[in-house]
Order: sequence, then C-alpha cells, then structure tokens
Amino acid sequence: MEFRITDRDIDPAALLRSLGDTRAGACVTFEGRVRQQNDGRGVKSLDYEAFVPLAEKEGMKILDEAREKHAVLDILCVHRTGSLALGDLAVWIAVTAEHRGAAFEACRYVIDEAKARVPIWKKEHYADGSTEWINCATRGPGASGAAPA
Amino acid sequence: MEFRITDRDIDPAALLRSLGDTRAGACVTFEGRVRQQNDGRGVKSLDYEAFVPLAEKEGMKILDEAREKHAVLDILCVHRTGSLALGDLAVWIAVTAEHRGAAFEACRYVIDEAKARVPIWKKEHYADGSTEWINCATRGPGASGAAPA
Amino acid sequence: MKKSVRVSYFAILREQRGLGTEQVATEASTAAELYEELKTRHGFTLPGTRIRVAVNDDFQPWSAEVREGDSLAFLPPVAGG
Amino acid sequence: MKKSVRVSYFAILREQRGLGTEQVATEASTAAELYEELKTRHGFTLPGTRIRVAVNDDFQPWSAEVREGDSLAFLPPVAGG
Repeated sequence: MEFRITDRDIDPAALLRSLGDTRAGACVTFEGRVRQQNDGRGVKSLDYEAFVPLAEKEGMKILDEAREKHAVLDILCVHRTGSLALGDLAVWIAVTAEHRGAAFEACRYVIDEAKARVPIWKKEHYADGSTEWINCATRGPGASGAAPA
Repeated sequence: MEFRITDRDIDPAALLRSLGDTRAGACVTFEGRVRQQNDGRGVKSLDYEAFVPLAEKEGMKILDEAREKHAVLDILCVHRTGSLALGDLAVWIAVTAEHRGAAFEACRYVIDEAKARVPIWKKEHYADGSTEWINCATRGPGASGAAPA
Repeated sequence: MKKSVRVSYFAILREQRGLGTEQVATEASTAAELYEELKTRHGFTLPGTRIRVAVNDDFQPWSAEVREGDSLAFLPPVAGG
Repeated sequence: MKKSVRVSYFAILREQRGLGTEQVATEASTAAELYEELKTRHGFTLPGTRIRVAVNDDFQPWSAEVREGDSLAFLPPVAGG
C-alpha cells in the first residue's frame, strides 16, 4: 500500500512488477493522462503542483478506506507533479485482489476520492496562450459566499 | 478495437503503447492472472483452450456492445491459450476514453461478458495432482436435465 | 441418407473423445440428434443442456439442421478469464 | 501580541502572492482571521469559503487557533488526477 507524489515520469511496467502476488487473480489499473481538450478548449500542457506531505497522508487515508471497503490485496497510487505534455501520465493506480469486483471498485474509489480530496492542483496551458488553475475560477460556486468566520 | 487469442506471453507495456491517443484522459486496464488458489484448492498451473475463430468473433461482438453502451475511444482484449504458471497473465483488457467513468464501466463489461460468453476453457492442475475442467463437472446445474431435443 | 460432417470437440469433450476433430457420417437431422448420437457412442458426461453448438463457426440453436459438409463444434460451459 | 507563523501558498494563491512560503507576524487568533488578513493584503481572489487550511501538515477547521511557530498552508480547490 503506497501513495506517492513524484516529479519523475511514471513507469507503469516497473510499478506493476512490484505488485506480483500469486494470491491475486485480478489487477485493475487506472491511468489518468493529459488529454488534448478540456471543456472544449485545446490544451497544450499541464502543470501539477502538490502539497506533498499532506497529499501523501491524505492519499494513504484513501487507500486505507478502499481496503476497508473492498477485499483487496494491495494498492499503489502514484501522482505526478511538474510540467506534463499531451499523453503524459498524470496519475497511475493499480489494485490487486483475489477477485475482480473488489479490484474494480477499489480502483474507482481511489481515483474518485483522490480527485476530490488530495491537495494537488492543475494549471492548464491552452492553445491560445492563456492559462487557468482548474477549479480556481472565482465565479464558480461559493465565489460570492461569505468569508470564513 | 481488437479481441485477440494468443498462445504467446501477453506484454502489457507493448500493448499499451498501441493505445496512445491524446484524446484519452483515462485508460483502465484489467489483468486476469493465474492465482494460487481456487475454491480453497491449491492451484499449480492452468491450461487454457479456445475455439479461436468463434472466440475472436464473439469477443469482437462484446467490444462492439461495450462501445455502444459507453463513450470509449478504444478497447483491446487479449486472451491466452496454452499452459500457464502461477502469476501468469491469462487475459488483459485495456479501455481508453475521454473520461474515466466510461473506461471503468466498459472494461468491467468486457471481462464479465467474456467470461460468460467467449468459447475459452480452463483446466486447473492442483497441488494434489488432480485436474479439473472448470464449470464442466457433471453434478452442476443442468447435469440431470433432459438431453436436447 | 448419411451425411458427412466435420465435428470438433473442446476441453473435457476433446479429452473424453481422445481427439479434437473428426469426420463423422451421420443420419442425424439436427445438431441435437447428432450430439446425442455422439454422446452415447463416446460416453460424454455432459448433457446437451450444458453444451452449446456452433455450426460453421457460428453459435446455432440445437434445432439447426445438419447438412452435408457442415462443420459442427460442441462447446462445454466456458471458463475464460 | 504578535505571533510569528510560517505561511505556505499553493497554485493560484502562490501565483497571486508571488512566492510559496513566507514568515508572517500576525495578531490573528484563528486561521480564518489570518486568511482574511492576507487576502486583503495580497488581493487574493478566492474567498475563504473555497479554501481549506492545514496547520502543521494536517487539515484543520477555520476556527483553529493560530499559535506562535505554527505552519499554516492555504489550499485552493484541489484538481488532481
């Protein structure tokens, strides 16, 4: 069980080898890749930034939750930081289990929760030269809300 | 879109490279591996046998159905035949999609349907020297049923 | 009037028959009749209700007519993955 | 009585501040008060309702007390994956 933030290329083949376990009948992986379009805008590249100690702590909490909910053997999640080009791997998750149902469900749980909870941010660079921190527009929900008190 | 039966080792890294597509934000893979235990019995090795032309035809039908049901970009499924050792890959599926939900659901659909419909058979060799063709015991459901007429 | 057909066996049927493919001369008019004939002849343990039949590489119902030159395959319960 | 705390900014806050970490002397008694103070000083566009705060590398409620020597991090809405 490991949740790791890295500024190096993710190498799924090497990571998969660390998950060899002859009790495992199923291994489900998820790759999140930089895609060329988001909300109809052409994307050129992405920057990812993380608050590493808290990201790894919150990430491990998610893996623990996934293991409590589903009968899995092992889970590995690696998330990139730094500048990524189209097609690059941003996040890679692998889950091994005796049976496939648990592997699919735990893998889905990890990516859904990681996107919602782990302190990682994404800045998109568009074909037209503009940039945007995703989810940080100030016209979104809450933008007109009261300050914390 | 390809469904392939092979008697050679499956090499996921090479297969993944054929699925590069910068429209894809998500790639979900499923590996079915030979595990050391089935229904409480110790497994030593497996033989897989396929009716190749019909397996590939029925497999492609499943991939087409998955693409109709879910917004995926590409699907690749490779299933082994021959003699496999513990930990070996028996089946490998990869699904790319713009968004992860479709990739997860299509991948799950393909493995569930493939196990139920594709003419592939599995013989388990147990630690105690015995063997069994899975699902072919004659005491199972239907064993006492009438002959076809 | 006997027809000559090619019959393929897989998995447990192949082992019980001792071979994978053979040429069979039969008077069976349907795939179901042919399976019953072969089941009796070779002592297959699986009842037809648990077998599927393919004719010329496509799944067919047991009522499929057996014609001269057909290729029939008898398929035990599958177990891929 | 001013306390000295370490403040970290991420993503859009880091860019709007022009740096990632700074030492701040503040009279704010809660994390919420500190964010409001810094938001006004640096012109942050994100309201506190859309930010989370971590104190000494753990998520904390906005009501968390600010103590001498704390490390506070202000976290914009996340977008991993």
